[in-house]
Amino acid sequence: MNAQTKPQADSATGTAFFSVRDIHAYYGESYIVQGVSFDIAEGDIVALLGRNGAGKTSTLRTLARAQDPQLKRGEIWLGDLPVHTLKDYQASQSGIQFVQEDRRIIPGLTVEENLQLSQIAEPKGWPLEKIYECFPRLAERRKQDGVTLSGGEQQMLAVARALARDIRLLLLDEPYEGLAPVIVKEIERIVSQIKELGITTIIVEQNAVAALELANRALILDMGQIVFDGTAKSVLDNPDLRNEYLAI
Amino acid sequence: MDQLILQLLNGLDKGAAYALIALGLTLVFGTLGIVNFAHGALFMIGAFCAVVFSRLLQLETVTIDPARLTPWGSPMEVRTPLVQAWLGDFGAVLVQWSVPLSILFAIPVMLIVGVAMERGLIRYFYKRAHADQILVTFGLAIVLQEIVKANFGANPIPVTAPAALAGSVDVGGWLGLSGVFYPWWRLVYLGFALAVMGLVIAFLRFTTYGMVVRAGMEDRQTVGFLGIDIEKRFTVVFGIAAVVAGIAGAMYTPIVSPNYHIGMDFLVLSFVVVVVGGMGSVSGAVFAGFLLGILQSFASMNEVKNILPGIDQVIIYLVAVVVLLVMPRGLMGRKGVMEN
Amino acid sequence: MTALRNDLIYLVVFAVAVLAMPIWLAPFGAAYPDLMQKFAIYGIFAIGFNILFGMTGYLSFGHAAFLGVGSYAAVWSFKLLSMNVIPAIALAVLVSGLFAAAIGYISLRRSGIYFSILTLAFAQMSYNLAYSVFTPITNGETGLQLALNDPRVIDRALFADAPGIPRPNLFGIELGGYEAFYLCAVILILCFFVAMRIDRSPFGMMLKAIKSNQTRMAYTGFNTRPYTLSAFIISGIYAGIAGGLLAVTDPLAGAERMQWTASGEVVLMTILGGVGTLVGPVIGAVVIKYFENIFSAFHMAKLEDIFSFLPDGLESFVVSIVSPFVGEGWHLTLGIMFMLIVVFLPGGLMEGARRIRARFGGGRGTGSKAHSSNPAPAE
Amino acid sequence: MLIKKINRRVFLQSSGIVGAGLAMPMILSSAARAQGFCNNPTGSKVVFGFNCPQTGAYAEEGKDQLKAYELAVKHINGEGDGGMLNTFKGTALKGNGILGKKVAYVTGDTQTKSDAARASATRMIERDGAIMISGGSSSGVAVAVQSLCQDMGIIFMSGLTHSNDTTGKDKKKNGFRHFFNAHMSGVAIAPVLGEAYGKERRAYHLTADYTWGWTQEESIKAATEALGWQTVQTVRTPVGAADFSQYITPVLNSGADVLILNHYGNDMVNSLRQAIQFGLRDKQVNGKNFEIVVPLFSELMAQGAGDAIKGIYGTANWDWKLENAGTKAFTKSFGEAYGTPPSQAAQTGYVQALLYADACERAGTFNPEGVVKALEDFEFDGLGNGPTLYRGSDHQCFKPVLVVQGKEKPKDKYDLLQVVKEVPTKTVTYDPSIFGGELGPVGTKC
Repeated sequence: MNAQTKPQADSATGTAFFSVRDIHAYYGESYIVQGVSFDIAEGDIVALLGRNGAGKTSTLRTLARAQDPQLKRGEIWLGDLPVHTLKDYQASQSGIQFVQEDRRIIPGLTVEENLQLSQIAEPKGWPLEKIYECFPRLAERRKQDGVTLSGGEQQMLAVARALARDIRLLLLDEPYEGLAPVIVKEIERIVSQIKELGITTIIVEQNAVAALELANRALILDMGQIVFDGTAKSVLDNPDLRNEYLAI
Repeated sequence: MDQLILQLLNGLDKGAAYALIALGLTLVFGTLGIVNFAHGALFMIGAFCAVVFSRLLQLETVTIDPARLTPWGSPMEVRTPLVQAWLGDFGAVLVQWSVPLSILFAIPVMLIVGVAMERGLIRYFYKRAHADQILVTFGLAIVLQEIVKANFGANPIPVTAPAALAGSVDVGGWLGLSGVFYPWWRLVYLGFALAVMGLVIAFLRFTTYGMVVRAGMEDRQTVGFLGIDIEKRFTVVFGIAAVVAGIAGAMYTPIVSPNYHIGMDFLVLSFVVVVVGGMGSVSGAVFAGFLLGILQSFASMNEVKNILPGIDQVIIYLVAVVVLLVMPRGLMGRKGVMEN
Repeated sequence: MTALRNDLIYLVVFAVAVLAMPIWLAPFGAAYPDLMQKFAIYGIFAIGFNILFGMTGYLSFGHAAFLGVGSYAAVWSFKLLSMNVIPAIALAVLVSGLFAAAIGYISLRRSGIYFSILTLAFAQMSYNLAYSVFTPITNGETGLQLALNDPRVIDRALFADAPGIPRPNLFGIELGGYEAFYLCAVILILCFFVAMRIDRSPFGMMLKAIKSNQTRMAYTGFNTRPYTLSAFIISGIYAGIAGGLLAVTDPLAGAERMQWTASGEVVLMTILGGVGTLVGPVIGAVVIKYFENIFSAFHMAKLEDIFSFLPDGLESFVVSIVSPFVGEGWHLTLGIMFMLIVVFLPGGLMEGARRIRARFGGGRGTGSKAHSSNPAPAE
Repeated sequence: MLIKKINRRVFLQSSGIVGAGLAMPMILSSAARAQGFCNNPTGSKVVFGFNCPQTGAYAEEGKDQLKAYELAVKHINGEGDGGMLNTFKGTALKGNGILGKKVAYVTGDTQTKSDAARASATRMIERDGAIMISGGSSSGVAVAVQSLCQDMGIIFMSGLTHSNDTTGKDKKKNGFRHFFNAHMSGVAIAPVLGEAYGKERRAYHLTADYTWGWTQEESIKAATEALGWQTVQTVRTPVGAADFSQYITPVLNSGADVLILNHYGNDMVNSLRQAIQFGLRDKQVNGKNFEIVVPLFSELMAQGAGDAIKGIYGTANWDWKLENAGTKAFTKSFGEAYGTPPSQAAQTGYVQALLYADACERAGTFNPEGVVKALEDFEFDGLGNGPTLYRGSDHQCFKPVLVVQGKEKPKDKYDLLQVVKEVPTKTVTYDPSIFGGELGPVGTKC
């Protein structure tokens, strides 16, 4: 079943748009990401799937260059940029934007200040006007303390924060988690907008079906390793695979 | 009535000193998560900035006069002050005003000291246990003290306020009472402290830089994912904390003669102030500083001491215990900060 | 079984090392009774402190209060009852235990730095009051001393008076320098043994579980207070025994024993030696007391004497390099040492020992690993 | 109850057999006990222990004192210019050490803490074999070390200690004090104050809240009240308060017209400077100028207080500007060696070392029994204070007391105090029984 990863070469340079080569990452002493490799072409929307504790969030955090888990081996390339040598803020400055799970809206700051925070460091993405245009709900509440927003609005704000930065690769961690179905619809609308913009995205989501509907590719993680790499459709069509690794 | 006003002023003055030290301490807690036992040493270095500055202004050329002898028979030295020789009367004015002017000298010095301390040592301890932080900063504090002691001796060094601000002023006159006199310099110190605290709070509250710092205090990781090098900004915050402690020390010299130990004497108290105010809360530290200062002053009144002997010596700790038992995170503490 | 045997070996090695102090400390200039007594006494203090801090993670900044109270209790026992050390130590244990129970009961309502400041506040209040208002009980700054006309009711009832102020004794054995040292050493070994038993007991396991996950235990509705309070009281009693022994070896009790600097000292000893290890705190205590007593005692003439084997120019050069670090500069050396150790040996001196063992002893670490656990980050 | 009182010695011997197993190490220390007295010097050297504060608030005084001790050792051994040895009338010292043995010395840091001071004294006695301990800069430490030396059979020649207790309530047979005390300060300064400020004054005391402060407050209060002054209030202040404002403001409206600061060290520097900042000396109360008095002065603290001491009265044990041969000789050798004039802490230490050496030489032994005898009721002159008596009944020196005043126009930073009056010995002598205490027997056993 282990599909061989085929390097999808970028036509111009001969290297992939985003390439992960055998990364190993640790939380303290515990070995979480155990040699993950894959390549992504520009414009791909990739669903990173797997059971609880399979290492999805850890992989995403490693790609975003979080301090934890600690990357001990392996390389991450964004074009010819060695992402594995960067720190979190440098990764963001080079275009990798990470929307964390739980939204992480900063307490004590207004909606607008939360957005402004995204536009401190260069390069910037959408100006605030454009964001407010796209998210009128946020425009209404711009002076409100960010943490007083509803869960869905907070998720909007979190995505908007990413859009306010220059995006080459978007990492979305559990965007639908803990949201009522009505609100999930709204977030789905935003994510499909992102898809239309052609932003390369890796999405981690418990709700695999929702993620696979958006994605064109799927990666399945188990025990810290990639066990499947193929099209999103092939996962939806393969009940055995879903049963074994995704329990759906 | 007069007594109450005077004690209130005393308390405000004391509180101003406590609050200024606690302010920097709590900023460093809140941003870097560091328990900085060397913070008192920064106050001490600031105080010695004032000493050094006034000595620089009073640099002298020394010539030997063989015609005159010291009591133990060696030739007498004749000293001519340099700055006065160059600048005449203006030099004398500079010497007069050396304490307030020393702030200009202390700010760059403290900034350098603070940034060097953070980059050179503290940053390796962000992720270490608080116990390790305590040990290393305590060690640093001792080393800094001993360096000062080796150069300036252990005796307190008298530093004078400008003559124009050395006497007392009739505060009662302003309030329509008679005969309430209070030293000028202490009022200056109070005003200075309020100004510094106002500046720091305004900086955090109303500038974009301050907004980023506040965001970093809440969630440094998210701020990092938004492309901001928060460590660099925290280094600057550490520098600011050092400057605040330093100029607080420099301006305090006419009130308490500085010696190498002055910072350690304030350290424990300022920790109590920070905790009573609530860890990481700047306004809490300011409020608690004034509160404890005022309570201490009133507890020292003979009328109070006659009823409760020794209360002036324990009041601060007593208040700390009561506050912490009633309000688990101090007066204005945030949830989850430094609770484990 | 092997764990038990390893513990036994560990204990025997420790006991031999302690009892043989007069021999192996001689080359270091530290083999005189008073300093060895201090090593043993502060070793007890630090072992006890580690039972609280090392096992539960609660950092008390006021532990010197119990040391001071223990001293006062012992001296009062000498003054009122008898010069025998047994009632003195018993009274020190009782008083410090009660005192620790009271302070611990209140302080343990909070955790983290709030706990530290509560303990600090209690200790500072004790110190300030002992220094001034409580002078009738503590004799203030001068310290509580024995006097010729003390009642000593038991002694007076049993024995005829001898001239002069009697010395503390153990059923007739007068406790001079070496006798007092061996008494302290034996008590240190006993205290070490008890600490080891606590460390290996279910109670000790529970304390360590509390340290590693206070919040989880709180969520599960488990009441940790009785455990932490017991640890606090035990560690307070250790401090009380140490304080009592200070009074036994030198019958004087001063308020400064309760000052925050004294509380800070035991924190430093423990961290320096290695938090959470059994023998680390003792080593920390030895190192700090050694610096305090030996490094402070060098003076110019003595340095010149030491380096006199060097040629003249070199001698004065070396002396001028060394002199800022000894004598009146001994604090400087201490500060630098704190920094170096914490920077390069995060687990204290025990971490250094472990690294040396790992380098030279290969993978043989039989049981030794159990004794040197790294302190968990406090966050 | 029929408990026969057993002779203590017999009991000790019989129980000693039981404790024989434990007592193995006693063999080591019993060697010391066989000497006849503690640390009997057997070689060509005799060791002095100088126990001075080298860290903490009094480190500077300790440093000055240590310099003086170094000088004393040199002079006793016949090195250097001899200092006061040349002016010490009728001394038995010949500048070849003591009883033919050269003097060596060890030092220790008291940290101005009783525990640390006793630990370092014990080290000097147990490890280094010191035969005498001297030094210190506070009364608490002096009392603590004095009782230790008594127990260990060593002579203690105290340094700067001013409390009445040192040779009063807490006096010891093995302890000797050259420095004057609070009582003498009070008796000496009162007439000068009466002359300068009049007999109708109302005094307010701020007192450091520990034993030395209390004894000084008591002594000054008694002396000024005898003069006709009233005491309005006595207020205790915590040691090391740094900011005394809350204790100073009540003075203004208390009706007092004199403030007496029973403070020493940093407390004195800060409280005095702050009192002046509060304008106390610019005030008129009860139609009189408000005055401040600091009963115990020290040059080093005067340096710390700066201009604040101008015109302030106090007392001192000695001053380097005194016009006598001993003072001149000592100031000369100290100034040549270290470039500054000596403080009174230095002088008292130096003199104590010389007196001890001389007593051994005269007694012909280092045995405390003999030394104590030689020092008790010893009269001497030429050590800077004029004719002096070491009184046998309490081991207190009696000599003139200096009343000093802060100079208005100092020539340099060492010229801060001027001697206003030398109060004769007769005036400051008192009945030793007023302070109680008992000397007890000489301690000779380790």
